[in-house]
Amino acid sequence: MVKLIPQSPFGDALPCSIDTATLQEVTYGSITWVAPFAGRQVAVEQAIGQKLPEPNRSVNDMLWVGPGQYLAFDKEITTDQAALTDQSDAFAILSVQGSSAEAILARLVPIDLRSASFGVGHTARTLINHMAASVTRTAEDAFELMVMRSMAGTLLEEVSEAAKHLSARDA
Amino acid sequence: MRVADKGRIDRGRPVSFTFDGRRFSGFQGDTIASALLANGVRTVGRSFKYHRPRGILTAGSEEPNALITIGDDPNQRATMVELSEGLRATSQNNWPSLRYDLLSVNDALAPFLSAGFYYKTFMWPRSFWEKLYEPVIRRAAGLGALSGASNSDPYEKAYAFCDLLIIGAGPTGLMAALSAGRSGLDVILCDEDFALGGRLLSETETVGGQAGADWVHAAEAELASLSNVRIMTRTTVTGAYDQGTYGALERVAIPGAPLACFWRIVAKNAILGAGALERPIAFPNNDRPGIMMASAVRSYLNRYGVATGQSVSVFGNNDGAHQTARDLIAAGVDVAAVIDTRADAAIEVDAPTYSGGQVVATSGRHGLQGITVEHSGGRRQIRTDCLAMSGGWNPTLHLTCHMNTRPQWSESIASFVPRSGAIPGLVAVGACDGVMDTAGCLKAGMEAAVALGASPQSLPEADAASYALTPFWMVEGKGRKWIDFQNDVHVKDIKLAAQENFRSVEHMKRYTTQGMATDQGKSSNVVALAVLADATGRGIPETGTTTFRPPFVPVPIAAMGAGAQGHGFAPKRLTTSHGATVARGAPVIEAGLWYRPSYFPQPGETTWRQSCDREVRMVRNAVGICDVSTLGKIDVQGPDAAAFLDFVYANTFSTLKEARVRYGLMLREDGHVMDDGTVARIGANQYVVTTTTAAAGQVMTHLEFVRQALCPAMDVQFTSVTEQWAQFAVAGPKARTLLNSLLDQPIDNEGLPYMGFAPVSVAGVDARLFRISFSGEHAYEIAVPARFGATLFRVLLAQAESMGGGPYGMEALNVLRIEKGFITHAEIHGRTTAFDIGMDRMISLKKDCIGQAAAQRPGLTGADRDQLVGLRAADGAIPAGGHVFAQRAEHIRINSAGYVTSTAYSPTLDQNIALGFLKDGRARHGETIVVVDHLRGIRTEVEVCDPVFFDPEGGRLRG
Amino acid sequence: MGFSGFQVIKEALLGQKGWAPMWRDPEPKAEYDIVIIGGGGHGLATAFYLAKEHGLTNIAVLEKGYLGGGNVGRNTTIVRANYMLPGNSEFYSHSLKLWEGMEQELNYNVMHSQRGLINLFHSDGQRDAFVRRGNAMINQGDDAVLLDTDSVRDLLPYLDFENVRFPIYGGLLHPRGGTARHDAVAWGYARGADQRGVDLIQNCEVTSIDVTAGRVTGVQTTRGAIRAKKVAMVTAGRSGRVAAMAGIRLPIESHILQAFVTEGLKPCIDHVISFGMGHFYISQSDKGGLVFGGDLDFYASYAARGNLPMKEHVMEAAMTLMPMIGKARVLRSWGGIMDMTPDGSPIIDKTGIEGLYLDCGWCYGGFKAVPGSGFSFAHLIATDRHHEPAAKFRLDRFKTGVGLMDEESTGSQHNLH
Amino acid sequence: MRISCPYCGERDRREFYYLGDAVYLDRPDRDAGAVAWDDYLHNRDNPAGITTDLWQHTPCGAWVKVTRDTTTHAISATAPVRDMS
Repeated sequence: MVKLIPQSPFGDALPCSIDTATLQEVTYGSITWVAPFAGRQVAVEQAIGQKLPEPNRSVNDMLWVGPGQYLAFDKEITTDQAALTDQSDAFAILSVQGSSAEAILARLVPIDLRSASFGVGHTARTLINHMAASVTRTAEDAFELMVMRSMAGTLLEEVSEAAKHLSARDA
Repeated sequence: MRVADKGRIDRGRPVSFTFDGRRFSGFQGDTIASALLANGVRTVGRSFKYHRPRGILTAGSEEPNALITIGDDPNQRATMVELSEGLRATSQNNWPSLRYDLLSVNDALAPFLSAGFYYKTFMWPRSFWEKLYEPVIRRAAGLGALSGASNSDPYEKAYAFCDLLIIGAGPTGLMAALSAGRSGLDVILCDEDFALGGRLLSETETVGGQAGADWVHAAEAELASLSNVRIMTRTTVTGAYDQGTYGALERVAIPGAPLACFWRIVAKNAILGAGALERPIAFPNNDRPGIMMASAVRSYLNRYGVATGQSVSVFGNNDGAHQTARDLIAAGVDVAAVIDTRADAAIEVDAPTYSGGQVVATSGRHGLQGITVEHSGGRRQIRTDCLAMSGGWNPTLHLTCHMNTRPQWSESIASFVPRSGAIPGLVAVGACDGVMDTAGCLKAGMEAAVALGASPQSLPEADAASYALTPFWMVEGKGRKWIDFQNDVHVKDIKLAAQENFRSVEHMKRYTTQGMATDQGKSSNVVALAVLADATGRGIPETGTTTFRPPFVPVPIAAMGAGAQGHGFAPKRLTTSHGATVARGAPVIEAGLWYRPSYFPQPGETTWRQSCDREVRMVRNAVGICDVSTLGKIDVQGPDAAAFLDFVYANTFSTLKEARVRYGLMLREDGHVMDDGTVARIGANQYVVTTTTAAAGQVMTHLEFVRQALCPAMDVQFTSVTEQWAQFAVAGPKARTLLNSLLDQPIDNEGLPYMGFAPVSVAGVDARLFRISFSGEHAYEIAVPARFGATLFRVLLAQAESMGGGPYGMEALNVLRIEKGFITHAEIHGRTTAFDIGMDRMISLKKDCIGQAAAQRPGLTGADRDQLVGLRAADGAIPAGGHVFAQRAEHIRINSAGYVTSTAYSPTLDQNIALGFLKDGRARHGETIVVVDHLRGIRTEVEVCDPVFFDPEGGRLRG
Repeated sequence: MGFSGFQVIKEALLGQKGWAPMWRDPEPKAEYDIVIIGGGGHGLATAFYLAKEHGLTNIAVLEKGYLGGGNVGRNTTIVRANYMLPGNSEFYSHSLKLWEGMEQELNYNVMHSQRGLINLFHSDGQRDAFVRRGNAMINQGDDAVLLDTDSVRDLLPYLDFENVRFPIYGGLLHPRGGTARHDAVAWGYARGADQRGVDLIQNCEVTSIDVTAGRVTGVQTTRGAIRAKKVAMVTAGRSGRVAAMAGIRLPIESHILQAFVTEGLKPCIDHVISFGMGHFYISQSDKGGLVFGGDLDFYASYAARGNLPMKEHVMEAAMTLMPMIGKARVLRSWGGIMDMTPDGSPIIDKTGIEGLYLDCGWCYGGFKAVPGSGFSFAHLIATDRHHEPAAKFRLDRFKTGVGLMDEESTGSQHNLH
Repeated sequence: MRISCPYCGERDRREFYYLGDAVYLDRPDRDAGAVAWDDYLHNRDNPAGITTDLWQHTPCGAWVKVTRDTTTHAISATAPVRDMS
């Protein structure tokens, strides 16, 4: 009898710590891409039972990922008012946590991540070095980084290298 | 030598280092330059062209002479390198030694090596240029040497954001930072020095009633306590770019940390407080070691506690120079003479003074020994081992030129000052704006901050002496009067340029190399302009100036390119089967950013061909497994999904039935083929589009453009699902048998015919099954959520191997598709049209589509075009990239009738076959032609045939 | 005055007093047979060949700034004839032959150095494409050698062959490819044209083109009106703006191409090298600076300066290909304005206006084309017939699709070259 | 260079893909004729000054119309080519 065993895009590399930073995989049972059809935003909100996040925001396990496009984490959604696509396995999601998290990301992400302009619950579609990514602040000292699943290794290498460089300065 | 009780070095912390193998000692807080001077070392390098001995000229990043190699790091300015224990420094551009440099013969030959001499000779015989002249010139030129080894040091890059970037932490920048910081503005304060303070560290003047340096320390402590102020020392802002973006190079100077960090700083506003640079005077032999800038002599004395000579003279055209003499005398250093070019200069110094005097000659080959002064009282020889010169100050306005705005001439300071608005969002204030007194700089810094919203501050009391100078550029008389010290450009070179009508300042620069050395003319440009203006009878403003371009100081390639060395140049994309692939010893190749297996070697196979041939036979005879997850997959949904696809594809998809798959051809708007792939209709309003691996990103961008820009009324949504699904081709006569051993519900030919789609499940996991084939065999592609990809791949392999099958790689995949005449980007390489590949009838004229109109241009169809054909050889390989000729044609361009795009040995047909393009090729099936590869010396006769070599009826696909 | 080693020695002994001006500074006359707009490399070469090959000397070259101040004065100095497609192939082949005789023809040392150009490739597909190109070069009568990885290693041992993102599969060596001293090319042609009687007029900007009844009659300039029987537009980087003065809209978008030079270093790179995966090319000047560049900044611009992303991309390509140069320091960067045509290939053609000629669209490859462009454009202006090697550089090829020369194979549309 | 994405705010140029002149928005009918298509695909005003061109903010996918000065790179306006919020 065949049994399919789920695997992490990061293999067994996580969790790990580099100096004060902790790197962990974030996993969800399901991720659904939701894109309301023309003029159906409100209908979709009613179907889901919550407001869709404003641009650049993450609210109640829903993440804005582009104009009119959202990801819903671990939510059962049934509606014909929106395009729904299963993306549960499409991403590698890494949490970077610690007092150095912001400084680590400042080595990789070309946007202003200071908490005054990028607070908890803020998300951005941007780059992590050369990779398209979603970067979300989940706590004052924690971020979730989401890239294409196939790039999990590169993401981990680049975040680790930045963390090591930063750590070497404090040595 | 050191002067007791002077300087800001830490005498409790001696540091030892070597220079050209000799051991020296300095102190924490020294630069290499100050430590060498403290040890009496005067000659530190050789000049670029004439290999003249040169010493230290300045105390900053503008240093043109004292370039040394630190470890394996060439062309470092000795004036900027902080001393650290065990540091190894070597001099450059000399052989066999700094003192005895054979190429100093160039200096003796100088009359023959005038500016631009090489343009006028070395032309005969023609072949001698590469063989003789050029190698000799190349070896003589250049400064330091790279080690030849790969860089082994870490570098990094980073981003920073702020409301206000303050560039330079002298009195202007510090006062701006204090004002802005106290007012709560979000500030980054950068300075290229390792200490804040700018000139205040090098002068004896007071600020706010305390020593300037003490005021700096208090300011620094206050700024460090403010959370809204970020201080970045050792950080040179190197360039000003659009919309408030600045590049900055930080020398990190922490053992074990990256050597440097290249910052991208985004600032809403910026204050440039970069100060000013003292400029030399052109007088005969003004380049001897020991002749320095007057301000540098003060820096070495006051900041580093070093007397730059035992008996120092001063030569200037402004009052500031006199301060050098006063500081030296106060420190107990002998001052031999103070010479001021101004006849009316009041020189209040307790030393021999010469108003209206000029230095007309100097002596001392490896270090200054004496000068000759000419003044109203006649000529006088003066023994002196250091001459401090000052021709006035040039504002450090370089950054303001980075957007091509040229500065303007200011008569009052006889130099260029920035134009306001030159860089949007940046204001240049203080000395870099021509304000040459400390009180004025403090005020300017504060006012600049206030203009950006800071509240006014009370200003500390400071020196407000006016800056008085009379322009003086050069001393007339015999001997070479150097202007660009490093590039060995002297007054006569510039006059020669003018004589030859290189009168434009750009022509003069390019002809003489003035200003093109590593300091980019920081010291020399204004003097050179003055000389050119004089030689051409124009004023300096009319003569104009060359442009300063980024970077302000040279930036290591490793810093700006940090992260790319090794594998960091581009992300790596790995399939879920990558681990199993590598474990089986398969070599991987890049396909776009992906890694894919080339072939899977079996024991006993020694060449890739053996493995490839076996894998091809395996697919033709049993079953093969290939990871095809790298193909782009796009989920398209919505009421207008069908109409949208009809518009972006040449052919029609609105007519495709549900659960069916169709091949699609996508054109660019210019009528050429963009990409191809399959499209499955998996619901009434839902399609899955596939793209080639290489074009996936381009297609996605294109589709978004069409959706947003060209079809804004269409209600369609799509998203890439490439990463969601791990997808495997299962190909071969036993494909269905294999799948039915795994699927929860078996399939059959009726339920899932060729070009059909079915949702299935494997071990309870929902999967998608497409009956499509890139091999020509009965084949499927099965997709499961990516988390299950690795296991499914292993399961598929195990099943396949139990049936005489196994995995196949890119090599076999390529052979299989060539046997079937299926195209890839080798054929749809960007210059091919639908007509060329025989698919022009696919462009449906029943509807508009991207590329339809342009594809009808006369040049995109017809017998003149190269058309896709098959080529088969009775004997010999058919080289890809070979050109095609008619049998008796000469192998020259005008006879080239096409080329080979893809080639393979077909184990199925036991024959070399190829795809290629041939002029009017479809009409020439059966003709024998010749493929020629000059490069590899191959000439093969081939028969032109239909591109489908194997199973042209397609029976195996449907079986 | 002729230049020679003897002359250099003589002048050295006589204190350099005898060197004459390289060119005169004449006042513009009221009328010329031919007015050439643009005193860059192409314009000066056109004037030179009009005089030398066709005996036409009643010519003015009008330059709004200083001679050679455009792209000929700001490029990476590469000279090559390694094109693949008909149209380009024969043109650049002819141009390279002119380079090989240029110094003797001009009596001026432009330091043309045929040190060999190596295009590296990093996949089987790239190899096949370069083999096709190399064979096209040999078909044309030029030279090309296919190198495998070991041969590349022998020639360029400092490349990263081990720890590298895109392994080196081999290279295509073009032995006659190389570099030249860019400014000297402009000066040499200027001197040659001036000696033959052509008026080189600097600081003279053309403000409008006079057209009467479909025929060009002259130009208005900042130094007055100048009548002319024929007017030639050779203003790379400004082609669209100049053509607009005659009411012509061109298939050109102006883009920035940045280039870089490092501090002087002792010889370490002996060839011209290009990186097949990252748009990066490099050589070392005779002064010791590493001269290198990459791709366009990719946005329409006349600003002659670029931005950081492309700079960083170029440096990253350098670091992945040849980390040996990591400690070389970039001294200066600059940007040229490129006339980008949809197919990345140039235009030498008549216009719809009689007597008005056009030479433009050199994209990022204009420097190596200087002699060929001048020669072919002079031929067109003088004879009203296309010079055979440049006969395919037609303005109407985009409209008809006939003879598109898309070497990059990215499409005959803007933004892709 | 920094460009405002109508959805994401001001971002570095490295996040954008450049297409070209906004003439691309005015696609001719398929039977508009060779001259119209030549103008659409090839011929450009190519102004030295204010131009409007099309960029994609690639991380979020939005296509943006940017009004920009080609001589200074100053950006005076940005707008989405289609409102998708």
